[in-house]
Amino acid sequence: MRLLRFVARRLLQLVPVLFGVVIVTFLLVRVLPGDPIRSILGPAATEADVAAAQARYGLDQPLWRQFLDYLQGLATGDLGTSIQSGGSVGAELAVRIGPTLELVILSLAVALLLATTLGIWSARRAHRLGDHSIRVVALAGNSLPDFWLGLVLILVGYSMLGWFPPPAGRIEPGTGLTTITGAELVDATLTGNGEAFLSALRYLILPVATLSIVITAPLLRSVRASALEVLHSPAYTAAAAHGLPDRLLRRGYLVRAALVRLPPLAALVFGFGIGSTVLVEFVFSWQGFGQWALRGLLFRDYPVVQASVLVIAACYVLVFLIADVVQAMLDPRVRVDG
Amino acid sequence: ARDDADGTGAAGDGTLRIAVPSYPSSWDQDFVGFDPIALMLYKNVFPYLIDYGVTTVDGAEISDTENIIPTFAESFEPDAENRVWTLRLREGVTFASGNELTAHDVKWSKDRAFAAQANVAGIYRLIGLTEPDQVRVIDDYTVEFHQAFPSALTREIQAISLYVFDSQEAQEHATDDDPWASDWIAGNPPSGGYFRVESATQGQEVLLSRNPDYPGPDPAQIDQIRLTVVPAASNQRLQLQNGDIDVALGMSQRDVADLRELDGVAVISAPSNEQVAIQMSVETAPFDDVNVRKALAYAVPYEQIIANVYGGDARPVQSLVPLDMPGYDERGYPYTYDLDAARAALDEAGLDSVQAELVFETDNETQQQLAVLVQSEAAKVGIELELTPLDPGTLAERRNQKNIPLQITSGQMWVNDVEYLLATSLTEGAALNYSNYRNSEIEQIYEESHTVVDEAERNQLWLRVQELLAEDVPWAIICQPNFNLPVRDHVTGWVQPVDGLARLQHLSSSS
Amino acid sequence: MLAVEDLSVLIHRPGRQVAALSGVSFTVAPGEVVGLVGESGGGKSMVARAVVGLLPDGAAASGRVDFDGADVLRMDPAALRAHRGRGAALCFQQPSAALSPTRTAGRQLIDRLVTHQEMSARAARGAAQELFAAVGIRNPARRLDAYPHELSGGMAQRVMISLATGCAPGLLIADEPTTGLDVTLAKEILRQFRTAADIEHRGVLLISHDLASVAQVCDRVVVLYAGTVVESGPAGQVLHDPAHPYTRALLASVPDLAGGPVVATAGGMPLLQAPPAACPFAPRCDHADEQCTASRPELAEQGPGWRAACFHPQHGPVRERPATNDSTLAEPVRTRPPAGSATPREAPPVVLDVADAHVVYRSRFGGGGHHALRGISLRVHAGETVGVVGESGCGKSTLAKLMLGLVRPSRGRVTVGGDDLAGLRGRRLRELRARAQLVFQDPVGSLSPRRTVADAVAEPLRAQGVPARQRAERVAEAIDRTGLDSTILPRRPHELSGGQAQRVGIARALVASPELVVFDEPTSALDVTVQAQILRLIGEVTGDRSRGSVFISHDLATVRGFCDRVVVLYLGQVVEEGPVAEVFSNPRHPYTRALLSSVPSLGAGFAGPKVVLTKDLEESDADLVGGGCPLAPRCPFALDPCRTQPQELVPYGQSRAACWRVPELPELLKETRV
Amino acid sequence: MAELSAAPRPAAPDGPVVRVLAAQRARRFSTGLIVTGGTLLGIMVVLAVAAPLFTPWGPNEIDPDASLAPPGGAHLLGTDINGMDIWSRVLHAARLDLGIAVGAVAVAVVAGSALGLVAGYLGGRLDDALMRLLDIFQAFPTFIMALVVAALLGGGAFNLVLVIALVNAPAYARLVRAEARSVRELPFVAAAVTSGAPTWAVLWRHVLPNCLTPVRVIAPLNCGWAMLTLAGLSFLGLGVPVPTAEWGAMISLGAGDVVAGRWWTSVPPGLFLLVSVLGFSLLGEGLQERAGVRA
Ligand SMILES: Nc1ncnc2c1ncn2[C@@H]1O[C@H](COP(=O)(O)OP(=O)(O)OP(=O)(O)O)[C@@H](O)[C@H]1O
Ligand SMILES: Nc1ncnc2c1ncn2[C@@H]1O[C@H](COP(=O)(O)OP(=O)(O)OP(=O)(O)O)[C@@H](O)[C@H]1O
Ligand SMILES: [Mg+2]
Ligand SMILES: [Mg+2]
Repeated sequence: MRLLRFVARRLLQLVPVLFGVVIVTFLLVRVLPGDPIRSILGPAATEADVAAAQARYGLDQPLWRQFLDYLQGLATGDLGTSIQSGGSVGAELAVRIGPTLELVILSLAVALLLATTLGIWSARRAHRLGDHSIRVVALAGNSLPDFWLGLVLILVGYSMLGWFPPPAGRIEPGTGLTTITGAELVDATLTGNGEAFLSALRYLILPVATLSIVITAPLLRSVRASALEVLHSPAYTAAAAHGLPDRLLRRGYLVRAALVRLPPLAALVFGFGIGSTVLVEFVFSWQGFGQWALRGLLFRDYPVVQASVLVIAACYVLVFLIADVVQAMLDPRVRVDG
Repeated sequence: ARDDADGTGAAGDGTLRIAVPSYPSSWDQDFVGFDPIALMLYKNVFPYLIDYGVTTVDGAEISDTENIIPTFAESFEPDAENRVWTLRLREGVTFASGNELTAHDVKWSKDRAFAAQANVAGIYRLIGLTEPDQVRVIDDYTVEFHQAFPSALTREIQAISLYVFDSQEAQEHATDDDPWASDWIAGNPPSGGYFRVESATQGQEVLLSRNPDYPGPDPAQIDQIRLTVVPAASNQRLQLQNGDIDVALGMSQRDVADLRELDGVAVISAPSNEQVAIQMSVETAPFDDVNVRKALAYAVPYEQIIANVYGGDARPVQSLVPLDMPGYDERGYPYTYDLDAARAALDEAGLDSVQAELVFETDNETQQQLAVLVQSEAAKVGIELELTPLDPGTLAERRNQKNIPLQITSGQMWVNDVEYLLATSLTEGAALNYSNYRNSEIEQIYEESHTVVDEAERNQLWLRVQELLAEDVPWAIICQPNFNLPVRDHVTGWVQPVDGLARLQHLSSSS
Repeated sequence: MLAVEDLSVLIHRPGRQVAALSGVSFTVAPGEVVGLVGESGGGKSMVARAVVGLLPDGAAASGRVDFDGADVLRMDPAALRAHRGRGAALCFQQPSAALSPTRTAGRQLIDRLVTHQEMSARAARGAAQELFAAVGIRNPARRLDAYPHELSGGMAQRVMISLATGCAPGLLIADEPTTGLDVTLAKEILRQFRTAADIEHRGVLLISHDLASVAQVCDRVVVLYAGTVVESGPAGQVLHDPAHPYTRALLASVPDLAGGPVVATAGGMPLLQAPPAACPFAPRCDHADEQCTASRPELAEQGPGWRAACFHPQHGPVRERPATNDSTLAEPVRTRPPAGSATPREAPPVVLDVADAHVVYRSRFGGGGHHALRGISLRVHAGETVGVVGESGCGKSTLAKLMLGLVRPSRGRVTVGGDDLAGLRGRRLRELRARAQLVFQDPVGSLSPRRTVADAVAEPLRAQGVPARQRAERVAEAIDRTGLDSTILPRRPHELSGGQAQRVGIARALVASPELVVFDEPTSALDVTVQAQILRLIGEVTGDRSRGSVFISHDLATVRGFCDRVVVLYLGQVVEEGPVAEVFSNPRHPYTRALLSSVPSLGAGFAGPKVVLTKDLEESDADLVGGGCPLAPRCPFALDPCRTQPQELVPYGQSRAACWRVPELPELLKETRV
Repeated sequence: MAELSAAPRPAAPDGPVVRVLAAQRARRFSTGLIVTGGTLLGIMVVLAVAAPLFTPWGPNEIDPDASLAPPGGAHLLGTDINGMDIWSRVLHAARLDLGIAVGAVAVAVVAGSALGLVAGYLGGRLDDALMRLLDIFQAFPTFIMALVVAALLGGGAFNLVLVIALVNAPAYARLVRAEARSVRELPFVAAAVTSGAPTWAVLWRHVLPNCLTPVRVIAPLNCGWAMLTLAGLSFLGLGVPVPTAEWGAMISLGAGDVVAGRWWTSVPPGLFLLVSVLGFSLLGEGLQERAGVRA
């Protein structure tokens, strides 16, 4: 139960961070040039209209009041009303975040799988042709602008080969998927809708490929370096010198030890992935969280920007927490109680 | 791609697939934003009581601004003075909920519009409607609109404003904090106009189906329309090419040019009243000097813009009054591309060179191209332009501060009348008057025009207006691009809307 | 069983070659413990690796490593895997690094048992527990589930040994198994190997740079120098009456508990690029002649089973040994006349006064902390050298830092030359610091990696604002004084050998003429022969009468060499204090006696009645509660009052000790002796 | 050390048993990476600096007769929709892209290192405060932060340098802080302190130089990342103002052309971007291999 205590304490530590995030986003949003009210009211609005609309969104209040109201809303789980759409931010967020998380997590999972297998393979054959080629290819993948890669994949995968569905939406219309979480694969699994699952999967392939190609390199580099370090460590040498069989060496002495440094990096990469979705979603007409947040930002939709940034930050720190826990589980040296 | 990549499959299931660049931000017409896609959708899914008819000009069908017909309503007629308008409703018309559409719905909807103090309330001012009292329920099927003054614009203005909510249903969702049920209305599609919203997936797609309860003329031709959000123009293009969509709303000019060549794809073309202009702030230096404004007007490469930016698919204009608007006169804008004249004008202003900021919309490729061309030419006569793309939020704020020296504007008058043009764009304090232009004689003519209903008389006034504008040059008017709509070639029945907001009921699929 | 024949290993590195081993031959038989000794870089580990077929990349090996008739160097992977572990198992040099950090100690042992003894996992667990117990791990069931980082150094070494024996090898190789362990523990660990040979009848190859420790357990000894075997033979012969000058020099370099003089041999071991054509020791050898520099001597028979590679084998005792076996030892031979104890004409000024100092290392988030020093009082006069000894972790370095103001006492006072360190800040503190200097344990690490030697030595002068010209002069002077050449000035730390670096460190300490110099284990990271050179230098430095010195060491024999007084620390407290001769010849506190008892010695060692502590330091840590004597959990004489009553330093004769049972001890010792 | 699973190379019965030297190959490969990366970047820099020599067109010069002209003829790589010469723009863009990326990373390194150094060395309250602040800053994924800050500051090369520097600086602060914390425990720092050196001297002469190894390795990788960020921002219209030649903006402008078969408007800037980022990556990877620092 040390782990539980560790998690609890880390969660507690998150509170000030998230509070800081709340303050920073609140202020940052408000110093942004541009006026959300003007951008929604349209050109025909008079000063009186503007004042009325401002009052409606509480934007006529002094800043501290607005902040307190915002905090109060947050405390009750109310993320406010979107200025653009007039709808509840919480409800909009709910349908947007699922698919994006699904996309990012899936990409990260693919990247982690690739990085782990290739990284260890590469380290065991360090400095030979295979190793060198894997590294260079990964680097090249990492050097591509993601939006550009996405376009090329669409052109080839959809337009030329016709293997993948059109880059519009996330699932074939008419599969009768009931939305629960908003994440199509998850929903399809939950409702046992096989057709929808396959369809959603087909739609996911290209965006996931795009994201994973650009995020694999740093993970791969880390796994390979760690594995190499382990292979050269006295500990591994000792095990090998005691004549342990290859399989045991790899499973018991190499893999886990090589992965201990991966979780924090994976969390960082997750953040990179979340950032990238803004672009990738645009290219694939994915209509997830990134597009929503970007639109909010462009129209200075304060509640939307606040909520989206806060939620991203919350996800991000949560992922870091998970990474810490996973690392603590992988690496007994990480001090769980101190 | 699907198996039916040959493009014939669409009609089979009676569904037309349309790609739009963004998801409508809200279902509420009163309280929220100015969003072209949403506005377009509203035209099709809100019960509008009257709407434009259709007429044919040069072989293209366009909406008929002279002939406004009742749709959900039975009639909409003025009294002798043109001041009190009586709206008669059909009996037995129901909303999707089963509630009957009555005068109370009209009243509640108009009260709501006044309460919102936004879109509709704004235009109603032009026809002298400012107070809820002015809308009176006579009986269950009769509503009167008591205007403060008679107006020639009433029909056209009401054609774009007379939509109703299912007030009974809406009121069920009203709360003390939210008496107009804004929350509910924002999130729930309206009851149905020509079409009903079958389903809407946030951010992704909207499925429309023909409204079986539509009582009026011109019902929807197609059973179902699937609007899919595809923000990237290149994606729209690919999908159109592969037959995965039938209509692409939101493609750039350059794509249109290539698409004409493609098999299975047709480009529907129609003249439009969209005006592209550079508005010059007449109050900020250096454009407070009319000669500087003239210099710029002479430095704009009009023909080159039409050729390069619009691929020749635009009409040159000789007035700030749009080409197809009654009263258009060639004397309104006597400026052509003439660098010598531009230099001369600048000399007259006593300046060697001027510097200014040219603002345009950040994600608008056409405006950007145009800005680049203008920048390059203007530089030749000593007008150094700094190009500033602005995102919508900042643009709105800067416009409100009225300190943008030059900005590219493009848009279409929702009402095809010079009075409306003056009201919205060329009189003091007008919303679209980014130039801060003010000419006392024009103000006077504008006041006068409210009550002038005779056509010839009005045209006289408009001629004078155009003469004055020619002297003052508040805008460099660039051209009127044609409307182009890339579609699969089986799509027919496009009617070019006067306000640029597609009426999808006319569309059909021929195969 | 193992026969290494003419083994040469040449390592190719980019741009250079290293002749790690050149023609090494020796054998190990079952049940025999063979010691492989020599200085660092002599090639000891390379031999060990060759035996298990684990040569580094780029190594070219020739000769044969015969193990039960098969040549390890030419085995195919399958044979090699079978040989490793089952044939020969290696205990690695740094056990805590050689245990896989992400697998429990028990799993690692079970892996070996399952692989080599074909046990089922269940049976292996039982066997593992037994093995743990056998190597002296208390509470083995619990330790099976411990991860390596949870083990102390001694425990890790025990686990490592169990891992190696768990492979049931014919030959057990231990690479420096006791380096870094406290003397009390080292002794116990070495016994394990003797047991393996005697009881389990394995061959044992015991590698060490420390002759003294090897001496006690080995049957035969092989001495390596620069990758060549210079001498091999029965342990008693080689360690007491060696024939090869190098072996003799090595022995003479070791400080003796009895106070025998340290004889330094100039120079260092060469790094060979190719197998040597001449005697590699010739440049440092007093007996070398042309023959030695022209050709390489073969190993020649010196006696039964005793061979040496020398043209001029020497005989006779390595150095004069005190003749008596008495507990009253002769006054050690000193490099200078004893200070303080001489004529106390006028009391020399006090340069350092530590009064009842406590140091607590706060843990990061409040809540207790580590009480590293608990009420230390210490006074150093000018011209005096005070030795501080104690086991690892007892707070020696903390004391050094305290004296220099690098840590602040949480209670008590530290004054240097009359000025209270605590009261000073900023500039004044910096000035005061310059008056006290520290020589560090890690000679290379204490030099800034990116600064030149000149820069490093000039640092205190720069801080004092000495102008550049003068600085250069004084730096040159200091460098010269430490026996270095001025060509060393532009070099950077990584280009220095350990001995050179430590000389630079001493030069830096001296350059600003401080009143106090603190040496924190200045030689423990150095090779034996280099250590002797540095000790000699320190001996000269501490001779300066204007300066007080503190010499910290875990090695009691070193302290004996040139200190006037000695302070014995245990868990942050002074347990005994007094003049060197008195403390060493007549220790009062049981702890001091235990320390002296366990010091391995080539000579007579500690002659008085011995005391053996009952537990390891780490294990006793947890038992330490309340305000009693810190040693109580380990002390064989502890009674209930010891556990509850704090002990004060009480004078007994010339020294003071913190143990109330001192008067009874002689009696008690007599009993245990029986 | 040894590659354990591999057998020694078979040898003649009496000849030496030789193991192949992996370290040598590693070094050769890392040299290869550094040289290749350096060369790619070098070429970019030369092209950027000497851009006017290689092309008759100015980067923003409009050829009114040739909008979207294909490669060949007067325009080596054709023109974009504005009729501007792609080749010329691609070369001139190198100045801006490399400049912004390197400038931003330099600012981030200096600012971040300074903060991290002081916090890590001095520790205590200051350190705690800084770490909490960094926690908050780093709770935002960098691209999201960059988006918001770019929207805040507006486009323009200088602002973009600030934006990218700002989002990167915290990482350096953390990196250097961690190094400084471990370096301050090393004996040579204690040695400098006991020598009486003032704190700034200890920091500057002893701590800082020994904290920079990871920074040196990360910085090139970071430059590559900075270029991609810049391109991403431009793609979303938050980068440099049009028609400034910048790769991301060019790709963004030309993205739609690819599907129409007009590859030349976006492929060349894409390739240049790829090559530059790859150059930085290779350089970083090589340095990393050399320094043995892990990412
Ligand atoms: N991987 C390697 N590459 C190059 N040279 C090496 C390598 N390993 C060891 N050497 C060299 O081989 C020689 C013998 O090294 P070895 O490790 O056997 O010495 P040692 O006697 O065990 O020393 P220590 O007491 O420090 O452990 C040394 O000169 C060393 O520098
Ligand atoms: N900075 C620190 N923070 C917390 N605890 C410390 C710190 N430095 C030392 N300690 C602890 O204080 C105790 C005394 O440490 P110190 O380094 O003084 O021992 P030492 O006698 O010099 O040991 P060694 O012989 O290993 O050098 C040890 O238990 C050590 O773990
Ligand atoms: Mg060794
Ligand atoms: Mg110490």
